Order: sequence, then structure tokens, then C-alpha cells
Amino acid sequence: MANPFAITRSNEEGLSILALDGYLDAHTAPQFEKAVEAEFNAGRLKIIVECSHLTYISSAGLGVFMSFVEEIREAGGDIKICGLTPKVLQVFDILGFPVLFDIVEDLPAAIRKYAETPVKEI
Amino acid sequence: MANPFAITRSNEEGLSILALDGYLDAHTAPQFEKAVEAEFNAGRLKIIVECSHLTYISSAGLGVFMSFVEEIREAGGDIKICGLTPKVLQVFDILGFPVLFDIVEDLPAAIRKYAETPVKEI
Amino acid sequence: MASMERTFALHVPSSTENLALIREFVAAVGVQAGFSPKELGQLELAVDEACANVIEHAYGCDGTKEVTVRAMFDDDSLHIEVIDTGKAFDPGMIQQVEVGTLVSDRKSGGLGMRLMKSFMDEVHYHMVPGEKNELRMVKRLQKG
Amino acid sequence: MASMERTFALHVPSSTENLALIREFVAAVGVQAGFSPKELGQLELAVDEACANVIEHAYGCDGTKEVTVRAMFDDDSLHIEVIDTGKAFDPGMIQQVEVGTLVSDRKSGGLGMRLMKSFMDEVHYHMVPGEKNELRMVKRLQKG
Ligand SMILES: Nc1ncnc2c1ncn2[C@@H]1O[C@H](COP(=O)(O)OP(=O)(O)O)[C@@H](O)[C@H]1O
Ligand SMILES: Nc1ncnc2c1ncn2[C@@H]1O[C@H](COP(=O)(O)OP(=O)(O)O)[C@@H](O)[C@H]1O
Repeated sequence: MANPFAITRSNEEGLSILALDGYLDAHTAPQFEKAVEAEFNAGRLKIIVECSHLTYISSAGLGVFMSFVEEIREAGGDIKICGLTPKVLQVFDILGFPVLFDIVEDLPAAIRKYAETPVKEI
Repeated sequence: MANPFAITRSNEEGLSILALDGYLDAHTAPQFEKAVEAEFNAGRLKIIVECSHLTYISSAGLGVFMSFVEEIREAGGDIKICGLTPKVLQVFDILGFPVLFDIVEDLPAAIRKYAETPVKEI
Repeated sequence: MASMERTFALHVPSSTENLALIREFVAAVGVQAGFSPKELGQLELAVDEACANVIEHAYGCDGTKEVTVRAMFDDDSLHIEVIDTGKAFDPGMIQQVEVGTLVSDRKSGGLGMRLMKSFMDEVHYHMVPGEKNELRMVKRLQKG
Repeated sequence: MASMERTFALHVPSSTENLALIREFVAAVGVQAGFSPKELGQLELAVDEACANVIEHAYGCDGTKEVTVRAMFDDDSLHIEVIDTGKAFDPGMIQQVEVGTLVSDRKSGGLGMRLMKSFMDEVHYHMVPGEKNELRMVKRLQKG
């Protein structure tokens, strides 16, 4: 309750990993937005959002993915998403996010995805 | 949510261990009452209630301890309590339960307590 | 078992801080109504989106107003009402834009009403000018 | 920060099944008010005991009635009201028995009101005959 949402940053093989923990709703989305913006501004454009501890997402959280990805892709980067639990995945699915984003099983798969397809073509 | 309270029974060195998991309030106390009653009726009178996964207790749960312990002690048994988290312990404390019940750190301590003092004298 | 209706209500200040409590409320009622964990996630989301819209759009992020969520269920379905006393709007005028287009346009919003409609069986707005705005949603129980 | 009052309310059917939701409600409000985890546990317990008494004693375990919990806080304290429309009673007539005596008498009850008084700074009953019974409790915030 004291800390309903947290983001842990790390680096692996030149990729920027943002691991989300807790719930991402209209209250906590600004925190996520700032974190993505910070990566972008620092030129760390190959972003992986790791969601295995993300318990909930609403449209406010999804909006962060939507609003940044074009700019990041134009600059040669991408946002790849991994580790979604079934509860959270159904939200991405129903909106058709899998067509627009690379959504993969887990972190190793996300790292491999960057090797195969650095920027998703849509 | 589907299973807010559960009791796991086991035996160790002739002692009956009831491990509580979840919350013990007016809604779930009848379940605990039945479990203690079943031990008593089966003549398993040396009971340890293990509470390390008990997240909450209200007076309805405390009432089960109060209403059975005399009868069990008269029959030569006892109820010893162990593993209380600080949140739950403060409720036992404020009511003065430590004078009336053996409340110890953990399961090994409860087993040792039965070797030292089979029936608490009050 | 006879069809007995049960009614719940929650009133909270119009701050996004309270969305988590609103979801806990809806989930607790939904469990009692008999929804599956997956359906509970859908319910929480639909009501969260409705309340987030009230806070952002109807109240313009003024956190001193009140959001009311009422929930009733019987053996067939769960009815949710989200009530505010803020600005009314005409839901018929809101165009639903494809997610791909939102992404190209770098939009961060525009998904809330779509999610409500995707996850609830009925979604109706009912505005009483100068008095209140009411959003009514229904989710039917799957008979198994 | 100016002292701004925030008001919350929860209405649920008078069933013990809803005590868990009542505790979640109180905890969510208590977190916002600024109570510590230990104090939150005390708040949850006091309100749970009050509502369990309403369900058992005021309504005689009739699950079709309503329990209302209202919560308001400012910078100084949290005020809780538990409201029912069941049987009134005279709290002054209730004798508080020692726990040791309850144990000797093999009683399973008699601790609820003691717990409320132990964990809240104020506990007052306010009965409006034929209309409603109200239990008002106050917990003050420790200034640190
Ligand atoms: N409760 C409401 N009060 C006023 N306007 C609303 C309300 N709900 C939705 N709207 C309007 O409908 C639009 C679309 O809403 P929605 O699909 O939830 O996306 P978003 O809220 O992200 O913009 C909003 O931008 C707003 O103009
Ligand atoms: N809300 C209430 N309505 C009617 N009677 C009540 C109420 N609360 C308490 N009482 C009376 O006060 C007595 C003591 O209450 P309490 O200390 O909570 O213990 P318990 O509920 O376990 O008996 C109850 O047995 C009941 O007779």
C-alpha cells in the first residue's frame, strides 16, 4: 500500500530494462511516463519493459507505450514488452497491441528479439 | 480472495499442529472452531496453533482460544500458540493473552514448551 | 437458490489515488457475485476506466468532488453505476479511433471507453442535466 | 499543507462475508490519512469489531440489512462512523469482564468493545430511536 508501484532500471547487453512492480493506473502512470522519457532523453532507445510483477494495467498505463513508441522507433530504438501475466495480457490482447508491439514471453526472449528485429515493422 | 482462510493439520511428536493461513474474523472463525473441536473430540489434546501465515485476527478468532482452552486443560492437554506476526501479536498482547496462554516464537519453541510445561498453570 | 439482490456502494473523493480502492471494492463484490479471476480483472478495469474518466474529464482533475460506485448483483448479472456531479458530455459524439492510428498520432489516450465496451455486456450513459451523470454497466454471469 | 477534510463511505449488506471488504476500505483510507502499518491494523480491527457487532447483535445475523461505514480525515485525526438501522442497545449496561474470567467461564465473546476502546482514542454510541444507531470512533494521528 505504501509503495503501490515501482520501477527498477537495469542494463543488459546495451539494452535498457525497466522492470515494473505493482499497478499501473491513472495514478501511477505519470511515474512510468517519466521513466520512459528519461531513457529517451538519455539516448537509451532499446527499451525492454519487464512486466512479470505488474499486477494491473489500465489505459493510462497503455497510453505511455502508445505515445512514445513512434518517436523511439524513428530514432532507431524500440519498446519490447515481456513477462505479461494472463490478467494483464488480456488487456493488451483485446486492444490489438500484439500487432503494434513485440510482446514476448520473458526477458531472454526480449533480448533475443532485439537481436532478430531491432525495430518492429508495422 | 477465493480462499481467505485455510487450516493445515499435521502431527509432530504426538502433538497436533494447526497451521492457520489468511484471516480469522467473524466470517472464518467457525471454521477454526470446528477444527479445534475435531482435535478435542478425537482426543488429540496437545494442540499447537501455528500463526506465521495468519494475517489478521479479530475477537471472533480469539474467542475460539478462550472457549476451548479450559476444557482441553482439564483433560490434560493445552493450546500453545506460535509464530504470531507483530500485527497479530499486538491484539493478543493488549488483551493480556500472554498471561493465559503459552505464546512462543516458533514451532520448535512450541514443541519444546510442551516438553517443559505440558499444561500452562495460571 | 432464490435470486436475491445484494447492493453495495462506495463514495470516495475524486482523486486517482482512490482508483485502487475502487478496484478492491469491485473485485470484492465480483467475487461474491461468482465471477472468475479473469472476469474480475475485466470488471476492475472497466470500472477503473469509468472512474478515471470522471476524475479527469467530468471533474477536470478537481480532487475535492465525489465519485460514487454502486454495485448490485443477483444470480444473472452484476450491475455497476458510476455517478458524478461534474460536467456532462455527449458520448455519441466521441469517435473511436483505431489503436494503430492513436500510436501514429502519438496519443496517450482514447482507449478507456473501448475497454469498458469490450469487457462489459452493456454500457449506457444517463445524464440528468444539473444534477448528476450516471454510467450504467452490466456484466452477465456465465452459467456453467 | 492546509487541513482539508476528505470523506469516504461504504455501504454493504449485513453479512460477515463483507468484513474483509470493510477492512480493506478502512486500511485504504487510513493509509491516505497517514497512519503507520501498526496503527492501520488497530483501525481495521476496531471497525471490524464494530461492524461484526452490528451484524450479530443489532441485526441478529439477518444478512439482508445494510451496514454503513463513513470515514473522514484531516491533518489531525480520522473519524469513523458505523451506522445501522437495527436494534438499539444501551452500551452503559454492558459490563466489561476480565479475559481471565471469560476463559474460566468458557466464553467465546465479550472482547469486541474492549478492543475498540483500546485501539481508538474515542468511542461513542449515538442512538436515534426508530431511525438509526451510530457508533462514532476517533483515532488521532501521531505528530512526528
Ligand atoms: N465521464 C466523462 N465526462 C466527460 N467526458 C468524458 C467522460 N468520459 C469520456 N469522456 C470524453 O470521451 C473521450 C474518450 O474517452 P476515453 O475513451 O476514456 O479516452 P481518454 O479518457 O483516454 O481520452 C475523452 O477524451 C473525453 O473527451
Ligand atoms: N451494535 C450492537 N447492537 C446491539 N448490541 C450490541 C452491539 N454491540 C455490542 N452489543 C452488546 O454488547 C455485548 C458486548 O459486545 P462485545 O464486547 O463486542 O462482545 P461480543 O460481541 O463478543 O459479545 C454484546 O454481547 C451485545 O449484547
